[in-house]
Amino acid sequence: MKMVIAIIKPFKLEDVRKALDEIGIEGLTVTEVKGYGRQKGHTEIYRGAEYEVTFVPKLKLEIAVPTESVTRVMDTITSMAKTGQIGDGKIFVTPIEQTVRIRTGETDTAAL
Amino acid sequence: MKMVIAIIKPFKLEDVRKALDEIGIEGLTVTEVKGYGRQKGHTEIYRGAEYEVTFVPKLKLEIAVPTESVTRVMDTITSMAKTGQIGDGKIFVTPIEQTVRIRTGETDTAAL
Amino acid sequence: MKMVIAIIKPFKLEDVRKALDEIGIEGLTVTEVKGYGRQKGHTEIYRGAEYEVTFVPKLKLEIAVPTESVTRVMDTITSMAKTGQIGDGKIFVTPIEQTVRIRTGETDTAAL
Amino acid sequence: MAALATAVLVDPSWAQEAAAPAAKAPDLTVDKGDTTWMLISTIIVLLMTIPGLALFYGGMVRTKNMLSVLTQVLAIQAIACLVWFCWAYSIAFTSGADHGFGSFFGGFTKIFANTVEGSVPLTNKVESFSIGVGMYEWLFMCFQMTFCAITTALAIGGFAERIKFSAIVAFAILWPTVVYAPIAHMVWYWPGPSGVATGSTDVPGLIWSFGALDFAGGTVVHITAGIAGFVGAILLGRRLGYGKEPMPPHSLVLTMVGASLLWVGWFGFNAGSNLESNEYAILAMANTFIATAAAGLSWMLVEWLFKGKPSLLGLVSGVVAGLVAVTPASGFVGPMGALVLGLVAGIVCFFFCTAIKSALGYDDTLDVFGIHAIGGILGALATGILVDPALGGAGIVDYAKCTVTDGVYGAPCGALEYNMATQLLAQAKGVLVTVAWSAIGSLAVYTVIAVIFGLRVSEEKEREGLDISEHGERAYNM
Amino acid sequence: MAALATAVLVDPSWAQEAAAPAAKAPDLTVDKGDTTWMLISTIIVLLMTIPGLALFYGGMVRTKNMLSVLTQVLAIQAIACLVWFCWAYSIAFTSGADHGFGSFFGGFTKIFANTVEGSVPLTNKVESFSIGVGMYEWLFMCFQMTFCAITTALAIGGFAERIKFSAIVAFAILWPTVVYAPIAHMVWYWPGPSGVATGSTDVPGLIWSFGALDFAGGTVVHITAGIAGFVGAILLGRRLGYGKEPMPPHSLVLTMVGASLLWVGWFGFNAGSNLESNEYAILAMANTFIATAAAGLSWMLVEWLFKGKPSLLGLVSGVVAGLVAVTPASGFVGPMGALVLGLVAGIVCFFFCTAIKSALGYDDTLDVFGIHAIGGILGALATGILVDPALGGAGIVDYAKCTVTDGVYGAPCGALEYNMATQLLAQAKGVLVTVAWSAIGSLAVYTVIAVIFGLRVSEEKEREGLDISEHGERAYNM
Amino acid sequence: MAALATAVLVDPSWAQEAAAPAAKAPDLTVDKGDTTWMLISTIIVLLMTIPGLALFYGGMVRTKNMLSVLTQVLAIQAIACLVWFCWAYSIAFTSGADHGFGSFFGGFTKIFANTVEGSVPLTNKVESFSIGVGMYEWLFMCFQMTFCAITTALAIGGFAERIKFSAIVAFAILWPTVVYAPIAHMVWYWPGPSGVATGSTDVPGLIWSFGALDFAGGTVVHITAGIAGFVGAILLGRRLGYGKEPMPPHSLVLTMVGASLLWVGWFGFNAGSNLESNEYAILAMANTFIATAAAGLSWMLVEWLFKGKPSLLGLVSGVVAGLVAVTPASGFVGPMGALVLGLVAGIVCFFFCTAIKSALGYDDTLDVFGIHAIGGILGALATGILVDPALGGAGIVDYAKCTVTDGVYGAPCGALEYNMATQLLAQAKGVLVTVAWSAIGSLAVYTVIAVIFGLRVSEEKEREGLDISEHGERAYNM
Ligand SMILES: Nc1ncnc2c1ncn2[C@@H]1O[C@H](COP(=O)(O)OP(=O)(O)O)[C@@H](O)[C@H]1O
Ligand SMILES: Nc1ncnc2c1ncn2[C@@H]1O[C@H](COP(=O)(O)OP(=O)(O)O)[C@@H](O)[C@H]1O
Ligand SMILES: Nc1ncnc2c1ncn2[C@@H]1O[C@H](COP(=O)(O)OP(=O)(O)O)[C@@H](O)[C@H]1O
Repeated sequence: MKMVIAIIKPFKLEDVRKALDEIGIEGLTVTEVKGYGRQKGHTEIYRGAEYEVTFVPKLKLEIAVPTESVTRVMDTITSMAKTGQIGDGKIFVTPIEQTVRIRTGETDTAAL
Repeated sequence: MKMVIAIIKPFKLEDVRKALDEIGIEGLTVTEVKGYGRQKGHTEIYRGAEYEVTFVPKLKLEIAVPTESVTRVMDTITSMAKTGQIGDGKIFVTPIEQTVRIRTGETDTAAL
Repeated sequence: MKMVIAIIKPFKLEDVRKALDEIGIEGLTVTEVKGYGRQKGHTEIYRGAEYEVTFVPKLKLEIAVPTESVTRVMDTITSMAKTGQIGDGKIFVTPIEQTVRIRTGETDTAAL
Repeated sequence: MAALATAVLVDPSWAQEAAAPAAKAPDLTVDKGDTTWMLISTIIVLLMTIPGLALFYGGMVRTKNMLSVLTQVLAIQAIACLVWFCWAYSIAFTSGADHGFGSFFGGFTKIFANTVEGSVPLTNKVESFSIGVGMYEWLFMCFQMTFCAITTALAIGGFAERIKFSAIVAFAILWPTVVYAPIAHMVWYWPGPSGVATGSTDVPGLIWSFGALDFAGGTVVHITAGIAGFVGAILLGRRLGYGKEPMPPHSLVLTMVGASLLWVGWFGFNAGSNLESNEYAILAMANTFIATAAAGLSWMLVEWLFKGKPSLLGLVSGVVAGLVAVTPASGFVGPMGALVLGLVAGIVCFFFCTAIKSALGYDDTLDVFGIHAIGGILGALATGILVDPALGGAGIVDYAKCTVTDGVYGAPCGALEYNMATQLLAQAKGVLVTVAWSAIGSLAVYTVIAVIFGLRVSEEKEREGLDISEHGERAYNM
Repeated sequence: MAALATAVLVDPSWAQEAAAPAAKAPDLTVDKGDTTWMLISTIIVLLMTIPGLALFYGGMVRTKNMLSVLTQVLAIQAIACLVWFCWAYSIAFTSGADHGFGSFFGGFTKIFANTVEGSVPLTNKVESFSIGVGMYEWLFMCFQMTFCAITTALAIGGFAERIKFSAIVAFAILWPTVVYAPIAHMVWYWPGPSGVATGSTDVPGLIWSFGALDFAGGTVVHITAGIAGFVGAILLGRRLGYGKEPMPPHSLVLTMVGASLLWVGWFGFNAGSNLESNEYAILAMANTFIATAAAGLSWMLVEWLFKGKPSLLGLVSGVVAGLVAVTPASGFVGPMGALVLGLVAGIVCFFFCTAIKSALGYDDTLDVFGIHAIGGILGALATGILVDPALGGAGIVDYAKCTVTDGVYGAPCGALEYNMATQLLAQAKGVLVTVAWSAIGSLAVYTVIAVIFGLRVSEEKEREGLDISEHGERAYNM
Repeated sequence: MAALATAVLVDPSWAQEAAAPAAKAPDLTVDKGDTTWMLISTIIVLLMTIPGLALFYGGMVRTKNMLSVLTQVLAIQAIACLVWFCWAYSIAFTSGADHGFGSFFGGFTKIFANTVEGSVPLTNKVESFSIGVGMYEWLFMCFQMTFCAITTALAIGGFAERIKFSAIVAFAILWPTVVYAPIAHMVWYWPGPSGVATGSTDVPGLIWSFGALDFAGGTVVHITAGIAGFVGAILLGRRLGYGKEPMPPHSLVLTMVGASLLWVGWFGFNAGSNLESNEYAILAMANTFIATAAAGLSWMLVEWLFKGKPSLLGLVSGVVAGLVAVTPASGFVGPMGALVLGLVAGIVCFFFCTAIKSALGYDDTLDVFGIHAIGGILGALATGILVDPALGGAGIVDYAKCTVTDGVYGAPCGALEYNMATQLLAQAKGVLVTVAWSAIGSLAVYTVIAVIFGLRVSEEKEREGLDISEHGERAYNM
């Protein structure tokens, strides 16, 4: 099983979630994060002081999926989260060695 | 070494932490996350507008542990975090290739 | 490619980010987390009630880097984030199997 | 002596009319208790706008637009102060008898609060609603200044979260001049007790001349602002993602604080509009307690019934709806009338802000139409009915029937013959004129602004949020 | 002439008594300065409840229950307004001479603020504490209305974070009727200066007849609410996880804002209770500054001493404790007395909210018992001591000794012979009756509600938080 | 009879002077309208400090220091109340004729608000600015108490986020005693209208004797606090990471709420300083609207021009700058003068808080120097110019020229011959003395505190934040 980690623009969350629903991904975990990259931040001025805010708000999606679904999931996210503008984000895939559903003790894909 | 990632119900944090303490887990990192899965969210109404809130607040625990302790840690978490109701959460185990303690430069299990 | 996960003291963020910039790391993702470990928390008192706050605020940096840069990145972080006091944090390295840049579909290091 | 004798023999009312032309107006005397009351009323109406309205509105928008709302409200407060002082007060509260449109707006004789010739007319007085009871004009000017400011600020609720700040600045200069001041003139410019008693020939405001009643500004403030906000909402169009993305209020806590301060300050608004610290101020206070409480509860209960849960937002919305509805009625109706008015207002506004709004699909961000325009119209019409003494109302004073004592008019003054049909008609005409003027005037103002600055920010800026894109700040850096 | 001569010869006091029956009560005259003062006092007591108390309480609960507290306080404010206007005012402030329980509660002659017969008795007057000085009754009704509301809202602090909203609604209807109004009658229903002077035979309130002093409601408001909250806390039981999970205040910022507004509004509460804008209102103000400051600091200092750090919550808790303690004393004690009272109040309440509370283990969520009941009892007793002129107190006026001028009673009135034992006993009896009535009455109210709606939400709802489970909203959507 | 005849024949002014010695001071009469006005003014000046200033300041610091600011402000409010009541009032407002330094500070005859001998002098009166118009002294004492508190609280803005709480407590005790009270004495201690009229030989305050004007405390409050804060900022040094780490305001929302409450309460401050509810209070109100609005907008506009965006922080900073600048001028200048003053104040303070501040590189955390000291100096000097009747100013009353009626002085009183140079010089001297006294006095106070407690927290504590390290609490537990 794999963990698909996607960093996206916040306002894309609903679209992505719905699309994943449709391809049968029944669960995911979202974290509010701050991203640094090509996308410029903005400047804030408070009286005398000016701050270059280099971090932009993003959402991190963590989705555990059976290995065979990885590509489909990645394609879905890519298509839904894309705006074509700098800052659309990334997708990373990392391995998962074990999975358990706390409630039932089920493991592996049964736990999803 | 492995990273045990547990997604649990927020009010279970203290129980889990104490239990891990007892089995000698001296450290962990907690993140506030929003979870989507079988557990239903709720509806919010603001004047005319109704919103289906599909995400429920969860906590994500990240615990780096020596490979040999993984099972014990998983069992501890499962037993402490379980309520038997939908939404209890999951545990994922992923590999860690290197570990360093910033303060001392110690590596591997010595870094925990 | 690897994911370098660093847990550091919040006020060290800017130093670390700048240093990584200098060694050509163009992107990273930051999450506000709460850490439990050797570093003591503090006690809070509200009228009668006293609370032992065991978690201390930390920042988690996630940096996807080409395998060859891992050591350099780890060294940079270690040197910049170190204060020598308990609670400086940890660095974990985990494997990444795939990477995609949502905007362009580029993969692997090209996606960074 | 002989004169007296005859006066005694003849029918007194006739004698009075006969006496009238002869009799003269009383000197205006100022009581420090009244002055203090109006100082305070002015202060707490300011409290309604800042921070009251700013928080009530701000709490309902998304975090990324919080500061924009606060900045808009505070800037409007500041700009309206100057506009009012510089020229709008004169447009509203001087006679327009010298030009053809005297029933629509006044003249420029009192621009810069009458300080043009450099002198400081500290002791100028205006008359309250009791014959011979005076009030220093500058205090009246300050009190009315706060009304101009809050009305202008209320209007922007219709198009919050998408308007340019430059457009707001222009709006705050033009709108009070073109829309608010004339309507204030139409409703509230009149010869005053002594003027009526002495049969003044000055040209009163159009709506006043209809005989329409508006104790504290249901028409002038709420209908005017509600319509302006509505027109703006239509012109600017819906917010990005409206109806698709969730847009929950970012802090109902602040909204509740704002609503509470609105209620608190509203006593200055309603009871203060009596311009005098007497029984009528107290009546206005009692009604402002009762109608407001009733409306808050009725909204909460219908929501509980139809949506399953009683919400804080529903309760505070009802509270505001009640305050709006009782505004024109506060000094005219009795407490029982206020109770009924409040109960109805909560229910009517609830349906306008829920069912009807979603049916029509316009994006009036903060429901300035559903609450202020609708509540104001409801209140204006209800005032025409509930003022009826037979319904426990206070009735209408007829200053043409004031007592004459040694050739000077004085209290008590008689009561006007009440006729429901007539009064309702007068109220309805007042409402119509107000709606029309506000709609057309506001449209004109928006058009001018649209041409010069444009009204709406770019998609990207709207998405990023106005706080950062328009003001370069973030509301919270926790 | 001869009569005068004799009068001069005899002991004047005797002459006065002799004259008394002959003399009649003065007409009540209303001063606009007083009217303005009472209008404002009413307004700022409303400010105490919304947003003051709502924020003070809300800031101390957990985020997930924030809105529930705000909704409860605002709903209570609204319901209490109507209950008071409709019947509770009549229960509290009309004579019960026609039924057997006149010393416990009044009658129904003034339900709907005396508008039953449709007329609007705008000019009804009541007498202040100066003989002949009148106040319009509806203003008195509004002022007292705000007291009823805040008292009811204070009580819910005992069982916040776990009570059903439906139970709160029922509570807001029943409790003021069964508990608050009768106690207000017992403490504050009396014949008034003129009544006493003319030897009125009306049945005064029980506690008033003890000779117990309560200037602004230490007994009526604070003990009553504190006991009701305490009983509720016991009945509902502890919150889930109480003592196990941490339950820190979610926003001490809001709590501080609330406490500040409480202090600000409390001048309307204490100085306003003088019903007149004179030296005694000023005395009440001075004491409300001094005792409050002293209590805030003494709480902060003992906390610094015993807990190691001076906390904001400690400071504001002390401030509120001081306000509570000085309430019954404000117009009776001197500033030095207020200073002492404040210092003691901060320390006593600190120990009740810390040591004693954790010893007993009850879960009085917001310490309405430790601060309001205890502070109120302390203040009530201390008033009995510190009113002593020998201790710089203002003493007690004896309206049976007012001056008679051409057959009419008038100021100045004499002073009552002070005896500490007697006075302390009277105060103690007043406290006991209040505690008993509030405990029993509240218990009855809770029982009825428990039977009809149930008092406490389900475990699941409590865990999810009342905001979502009871109101379907979240306080913050940042 | 003959005397009268001659009196009529001779030049009246001469007659008056001749009459003067013979004539005596009028009895002081207290109007309830005035009493009510001053009660309210006192209450809303308290509102300025808590929660007003607390939020205005608190919103600008980082989350981790939020509670420390709130605690400091509230603790200062409490301590200052007691210090003022116990001795500082006496230092400021009693004659120092019996010791050599009477023009610098008074004596101890009124410590404990004159209750030393145990009696409660409820009816002591002081004279307002109208001859013969009295005010109860305890009300005056309470009103001035709120000034002492806010001034002390303002000063701490200079060194927020790094000072020890113990140091703040010491500061709140020493500073009002050594710095504030003497300066209040120098500016505001004078014989009063009757005293001047009857040629009192009492020793007035030094700055008053210069003929310097300060209607509501531009010098006493703002310059004094601004300089004290500045000196403290230099002594404590910059915050850790100042200029390196970003330190954005953690909640501009709260800052805006605070600024709004400051504006609202400031009417009590400025119009209340008239001590009487008459035309001059109204003038002060009008000016406090106009200058404030103008300053808010001018700051916003220059910022828009020079920084590219109009910010909320800029707008509120301008609002406060305007309030500060108009404080000394409020009852003296005309509205047009206020308009000009406001526009200038916004611009001048903007440059001090941006360009000049960063040039000099000191860390005045909340710009108490740039806004209060600079704005106060600007206002003090401008008052000297704009009071000129030729510029629409109200002019200066000369109580040595009051009308005498049957041997008693009374209104109207004459006007002082105005000379700009003289007046400006007087104002300048007043400013210099204030700056000097505040700088030296504050330095002394800080030194004493540094020796006893130390001023600044440890690096570690500063980094962790004062909320946890000094108070053991967190502001938000969301
Ligand atoms: N090397 C990296 N490691 C982890 N996260 C990264 C990395 N580079 C970028 N990101 C995340 O991806 C987001 C978008 O990247 P950015 O370079 O701004 O635009 P784009 O996705 O178009 O390349 C960043 O805000 C950051 O959160
Ligand atoms: N496929 C997944 N990938 C990542 N996180 C998941 C996934 N499925 C569920 N989760 C997380 O686990 C939480 C609980 O899952 P849910 O299906 O609601 O109940 P249960 O744990 O009883 O199956 C979710 O709220 C979400 O945070
Ligand atoms: N086993 C672990 N797994 C995950 N995170 C850990 C672990 N141990 C420590 N941490 C994180 O590292 C932070 C610092 O660790 P701590 O033991 O306090 O000090 P040090 O880094 O000096 O050893 C902790 O606050 C926690 O966030």
